[in-house]
Amino acid sequence: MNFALSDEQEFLKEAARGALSRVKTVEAARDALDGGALPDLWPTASEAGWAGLLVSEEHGGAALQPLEAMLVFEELGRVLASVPLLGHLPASLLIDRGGDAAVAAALAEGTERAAFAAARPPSDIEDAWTVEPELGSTRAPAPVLADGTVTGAVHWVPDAEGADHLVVVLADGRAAHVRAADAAVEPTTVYDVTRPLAHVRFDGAPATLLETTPEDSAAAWYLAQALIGAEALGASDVALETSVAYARERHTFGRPIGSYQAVKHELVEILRRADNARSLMYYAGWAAKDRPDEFALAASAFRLSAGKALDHATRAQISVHGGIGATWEHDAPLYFRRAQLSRRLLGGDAGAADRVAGELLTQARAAA
Amino acid sequence: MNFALSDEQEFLKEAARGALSRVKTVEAARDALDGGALPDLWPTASEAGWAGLLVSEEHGGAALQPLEAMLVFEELGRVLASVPLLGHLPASLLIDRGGDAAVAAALAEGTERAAFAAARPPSDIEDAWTVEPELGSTRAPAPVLADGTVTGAVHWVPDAEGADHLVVVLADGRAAHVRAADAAVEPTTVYDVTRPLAHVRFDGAPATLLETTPEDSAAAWYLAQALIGAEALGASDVALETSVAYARERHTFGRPIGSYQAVKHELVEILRRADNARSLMYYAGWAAKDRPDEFALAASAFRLSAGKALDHATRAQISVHGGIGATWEHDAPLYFRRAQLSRRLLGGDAGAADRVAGELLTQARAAA
Amino acid sequence: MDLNDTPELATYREEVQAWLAEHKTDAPPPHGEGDAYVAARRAWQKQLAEGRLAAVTWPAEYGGAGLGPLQQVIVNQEIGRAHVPGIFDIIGVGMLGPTLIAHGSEDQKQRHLGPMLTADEVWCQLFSEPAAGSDLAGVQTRAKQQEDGSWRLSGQKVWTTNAQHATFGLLLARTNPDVPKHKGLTMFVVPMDAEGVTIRPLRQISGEAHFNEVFLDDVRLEPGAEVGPVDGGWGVGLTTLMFERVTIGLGGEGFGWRADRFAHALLTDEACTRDPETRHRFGEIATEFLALRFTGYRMLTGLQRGQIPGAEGALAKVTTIKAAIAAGDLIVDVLGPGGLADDRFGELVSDLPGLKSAGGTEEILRNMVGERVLGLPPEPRLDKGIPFSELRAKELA
Amino acid sequence: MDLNDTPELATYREEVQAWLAEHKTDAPPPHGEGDAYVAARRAWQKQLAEGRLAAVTWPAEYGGAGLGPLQQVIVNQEIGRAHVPGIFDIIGVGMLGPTLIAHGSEDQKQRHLGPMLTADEVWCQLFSEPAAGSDLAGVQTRAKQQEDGSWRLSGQKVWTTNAQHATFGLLLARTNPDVPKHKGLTMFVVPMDAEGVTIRPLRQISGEAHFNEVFLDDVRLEPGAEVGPVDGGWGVGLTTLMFERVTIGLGGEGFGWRADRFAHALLTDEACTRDPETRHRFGEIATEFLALRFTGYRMLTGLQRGQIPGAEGALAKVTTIKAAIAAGDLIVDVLGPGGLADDRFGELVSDLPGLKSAGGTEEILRNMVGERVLGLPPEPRLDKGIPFSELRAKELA
Repeated sequence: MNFALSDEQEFLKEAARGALSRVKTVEAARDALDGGALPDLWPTASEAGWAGLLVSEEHGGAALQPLEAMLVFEELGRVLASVPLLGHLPASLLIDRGGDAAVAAALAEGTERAAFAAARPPSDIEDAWTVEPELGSTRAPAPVLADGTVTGAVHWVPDAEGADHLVVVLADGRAAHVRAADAAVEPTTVYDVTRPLAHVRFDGAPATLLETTPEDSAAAWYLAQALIGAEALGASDVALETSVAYARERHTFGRPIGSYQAVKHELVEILRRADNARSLMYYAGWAAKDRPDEFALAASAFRLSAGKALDHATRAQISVHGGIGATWEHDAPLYFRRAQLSRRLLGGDAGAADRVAGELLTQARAAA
Repeated sequence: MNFALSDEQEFLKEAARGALSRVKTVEAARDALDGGALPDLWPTASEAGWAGLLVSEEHGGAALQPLEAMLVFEELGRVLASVPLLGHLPASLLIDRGGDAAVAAALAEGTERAAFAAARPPSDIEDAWTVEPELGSTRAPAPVLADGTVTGAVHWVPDAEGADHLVVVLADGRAAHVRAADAAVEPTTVYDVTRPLAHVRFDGAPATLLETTPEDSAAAWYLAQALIGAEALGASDVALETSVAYARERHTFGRPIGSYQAVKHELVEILRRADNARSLMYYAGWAAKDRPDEFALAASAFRLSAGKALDHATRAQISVHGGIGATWEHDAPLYFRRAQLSRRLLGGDAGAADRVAGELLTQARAAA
Repeated sequence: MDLNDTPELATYREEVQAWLAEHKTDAPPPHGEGDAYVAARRAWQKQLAEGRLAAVTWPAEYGGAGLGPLQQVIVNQEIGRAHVPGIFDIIGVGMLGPTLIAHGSEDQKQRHLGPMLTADEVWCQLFSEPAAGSDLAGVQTRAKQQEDGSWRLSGQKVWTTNAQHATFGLLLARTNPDVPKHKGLTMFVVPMDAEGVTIRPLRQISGEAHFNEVFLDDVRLEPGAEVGPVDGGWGVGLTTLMFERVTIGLGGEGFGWRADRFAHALLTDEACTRDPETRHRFGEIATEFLALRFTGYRMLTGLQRGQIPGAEGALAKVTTIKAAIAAGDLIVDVLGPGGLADDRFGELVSDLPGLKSAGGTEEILRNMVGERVLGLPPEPRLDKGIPFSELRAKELA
Repeated sequence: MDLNDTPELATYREEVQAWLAEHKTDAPPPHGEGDAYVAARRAWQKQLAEGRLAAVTWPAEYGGAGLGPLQQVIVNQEIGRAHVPGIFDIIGVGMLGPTLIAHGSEDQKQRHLGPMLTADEVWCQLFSEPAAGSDLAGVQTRAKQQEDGSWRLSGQKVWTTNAQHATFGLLLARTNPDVPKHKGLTMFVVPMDAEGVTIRPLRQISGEAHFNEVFLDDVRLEPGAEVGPVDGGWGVGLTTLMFERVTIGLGGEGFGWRADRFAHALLTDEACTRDPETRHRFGEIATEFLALRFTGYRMLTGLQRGQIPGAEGALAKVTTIKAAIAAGDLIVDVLGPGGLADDRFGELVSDLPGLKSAGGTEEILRNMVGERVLGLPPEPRLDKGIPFSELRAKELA
């Protein structure tokens, strides 16, 4: 038994941190709120091999595991780096398994990009594949395929702008490959400008059915859940580090504020939540590789745990910093924006909680 | 505008506190856990005029308002006094309005007792009158009246044991009067032995329909909600007082524990919740008299607020007292037991929250 | 338990209604942007002042109506019902004016209260500093008296509302660093157009700039600029904070944070109104807002009986922020990413974490209530009785 | 990331399975009551000891298996799978034995470790006192050395598990009140049948008596009863607490607090499993229990690499109690009053508030983690360097 990262995995993290340290991503995130352009980190991603991280070697990829992808996302989250991998990785995984080999190779190389019009798999109490609605709490039916064309709409799709390929999950759980040019992609950002989103509408768009199973589509959904979680965990760690540093040096009533229980216990709570999330990231990584039937549970639990950890951490960061933490010049609000959007993305943290319950109740019913 | 208690109301509270101080009710509650008998406080209640508190003067009652009843319940809650008024007061209110005058007079005098087999009124999304189930989260349909007899079951009915009369709310919202002797009353206590409960089954029990409206039945339900709230508020105040006293005198690491923020802020949180609950008790009392159409909202909000205040207060009381607070000899566990049962009684605190939402959403729909 | 007006109050309410009915056509809309709007709001305040509705509780001799808190509430209520804005300079008329009335010299009152009331001169509060937030007595802005009795002022203030509109500011400065920190402070009236005063807007998470930073670079103040005794500024400041607490404590509904407003927002997604969890969360949030409303009536009853407000205001502030945060989260959880795109809710979610610190952090408020109301012992104070200069040296060490 | 056994561990697991398969018929049921059951549990521990499964990590010379934490976990897992109970004297073998091994004299080790391991002699831990819970160094139980080198012991201990079954107790007492409190403590071995030792059961909220009070009235101890140096008891106690933390940190699932168990409980009300709020609450609770399981694997990986356990254990304890409380509340919310009548859930709801204080209150654990792991400054300590006798006087003042 060995439940820690391998040297290779530690090295992958360090390499990612190094590569990202060359760009002032957090400053860029702030400028972007005033309309500034975000740096294009895709070349960095391609050179680092992140584009082909999950693509098989026969298609020129690194054939690494979801855990490695999570470790990269942890580093992306630390510095709020805007790299369109949340769409690209799950999509490339499906194309690699059941799509055009040439496209898979292009995606692995990074010369072309893919986005993932995801659908949430059915649960113990919901039998449909559903997608994000434009507004409100009622999920929408996934697009349908008929005589080679896809029709339907998927909202709040990450990284669709500028993608060459779209992988769309259908109402029956299968997945189809659509050229982005054949779909109506309406770019938008909301609240967190480091997260490019789009409303994607398919109106009889020519599509190729992938030779993958609904299980593959589900695995791609849960991969996206785990990636959102990893990103949140990285951001939460930074919120903790900056808050601890400030609490040690900022004085009030003749003492560092970190010596007061209210502040100290709040900071420990960030650590407690992050530590639980890290254990679940390892669980999700281990399950993806050794217990595929537990990946739905593990990835959902990890996404929930990390999402709630980041939500709490960014609020604590703001309040520990006092008023200054709520000002435009401070980094805390940028991490807070990330937390607030991520919390509602791709089924939301609440959806992940529901899925954890569903998976465990299903197990319990089977055992009963 | 004057939003404070009148001198008469203050006096009523003091008188109640005085009357109850003559009996060691808290010690009795502890002994009862080991099978000891609880003191019979009904004579006290009758002498004090609590039995007829809400009965009209023509039937020999004091014709006071729900707020006065809440003030008495606040005092009962402070000392965990077991007095069967939670069943008696709503029942006597309905009998007084539309039942046998002689019975009303006997109830006012206290020579006879009544209990209330309550049903929860319909809401914006639920159109049935429902009663407590024996187990689980699905509420049961209220009993039905057919050719002069009632059939059905109501579970966890307060104070039914030893009552002479039962007022049962029917599936159509009307209320009927049944002699207790004609129903099957199965006494039980669970967790909080100061709260006598019973499973009441009507199997074609002869019944007299009261000349009251479904609105009256609803008012009786919300009165019971408000009384549970008042009782909780009183108990919460005691939990705060004992915890504050302990936190001032108990030392650790050379300081009173009350000087540590973790303890201090927790105690202030008890005060904050209790203070909010008190404002809502006044709202409920004011609405019952001057804004009947707001009583459902006010009573539900008060019950929720006070119930959550007591739940938090009793947990805080235990943890502030450290291990000793969780021992049999200490009073804290008795208040904790009260909190845990009350939280799940008569629709539960959660049901009250749902009702607050329902009332406000209905208002909003009407305004839209 | 009675929320009805007494006959006298009913009459007063009718007078207020009549005045508003007559003048409301002159009023600008309740919300707006830009200099023209600010000018209109100031003009409207002047009209309210002429109608004796701007400073209801100020003594008549200073242009107020010389009435009590209940009349103030009636004015607020009727202004709300008339859908017209209230006074523009809430901080001046609500907190700083009363402070001048309590501690200012007769000259200062005669000179300043009139123009403040009519908004011909807007005021701002210059207390907080980057290194003196919760610990207000730690202000470092230095004021040194000159031979001629004038003062020289240097330092930085922050979280200043309306600084860009203000003619004067009420400023807390350190006049003696060699005594314990509460004892070496003095309050001053500062002309905001004085040489050496620089104002810089401070943007919040939402991008709005509700506050400013104010830099003071060797600013000269005329002799007699001090309010109250030299080195007696702490007591003067406490008066201001007391009035601030009343304003904040009773202020929640003023921000439009009301149960009914949030219920209305939920109706944009009818499906959620049948979801048990959404209903449960909303029921708990609404209950806190309802409690705040009736706590307000209890506080007013106390004020009217001459009780000095304090703790209830602090707890009300904690509840207000807590409930408003929960409400914003709920609505955006229900509406999804599109909810964050809606400015009404996006800004609510954005601004509130910051407001936790405004008007005293939650920690400070809980300490205050725990010690003053519950009588719990204070934290050990390492700064008691130590000269301010030594404290600073220790912190920087 | 690998939870599989190495070949060596796989072999060890097979040996353990084989031993259990052969002997499990001798084992008592996992749960039971009464003296006969305790006797059966002690006999079963003796068998486990003979099979070298009782003290896996003790050195072989003292009857242990001389193996590492992974082998200990394998033994725990296989004992669980075999549905047989583990050792009876977890406190002795898990915490007190290791303390004796680390600090005891060779005589003490030879005399005590053998009978402890076989449960011929059960042990109890006598540290906490009514006035020394969080602040353990505040113990007031007094030990005075006599001319002949023997000791006289007087005081009161509390929260003592198994005192009624114990032959010996490890006791922390004050031997010098005139030095700062950490410096005047000594650890002793106390025969529980000595004259002057009185044991009184302490009932919990649920009515169960899991703990005892132990009164010591002028109890005589032979010379050499001290463990480690005189006035050096604090260091000895820290060793015990370190082992305690590992036991508690990894212990949650031992109590049967597991996500799957609570899922099973929810199935008693099928309707609730379709309720969005119940599912949401359960999903969050289950997530914490899952996190605990995999945090356990991370801690083990650390232990096996020789890292000293500490903070993770403290945080795991906080999470365990927090999640178990939430689980009890949820299940009883779903089942209603009838749920409280069910002992499984009623006791869960009852016992947990008390457990918040066991093994360090949440506040103490958070202070410890904040200071040791995050490097946050400690609270000002008013008791530093002050002789214990003066401190007491101050508190009683």
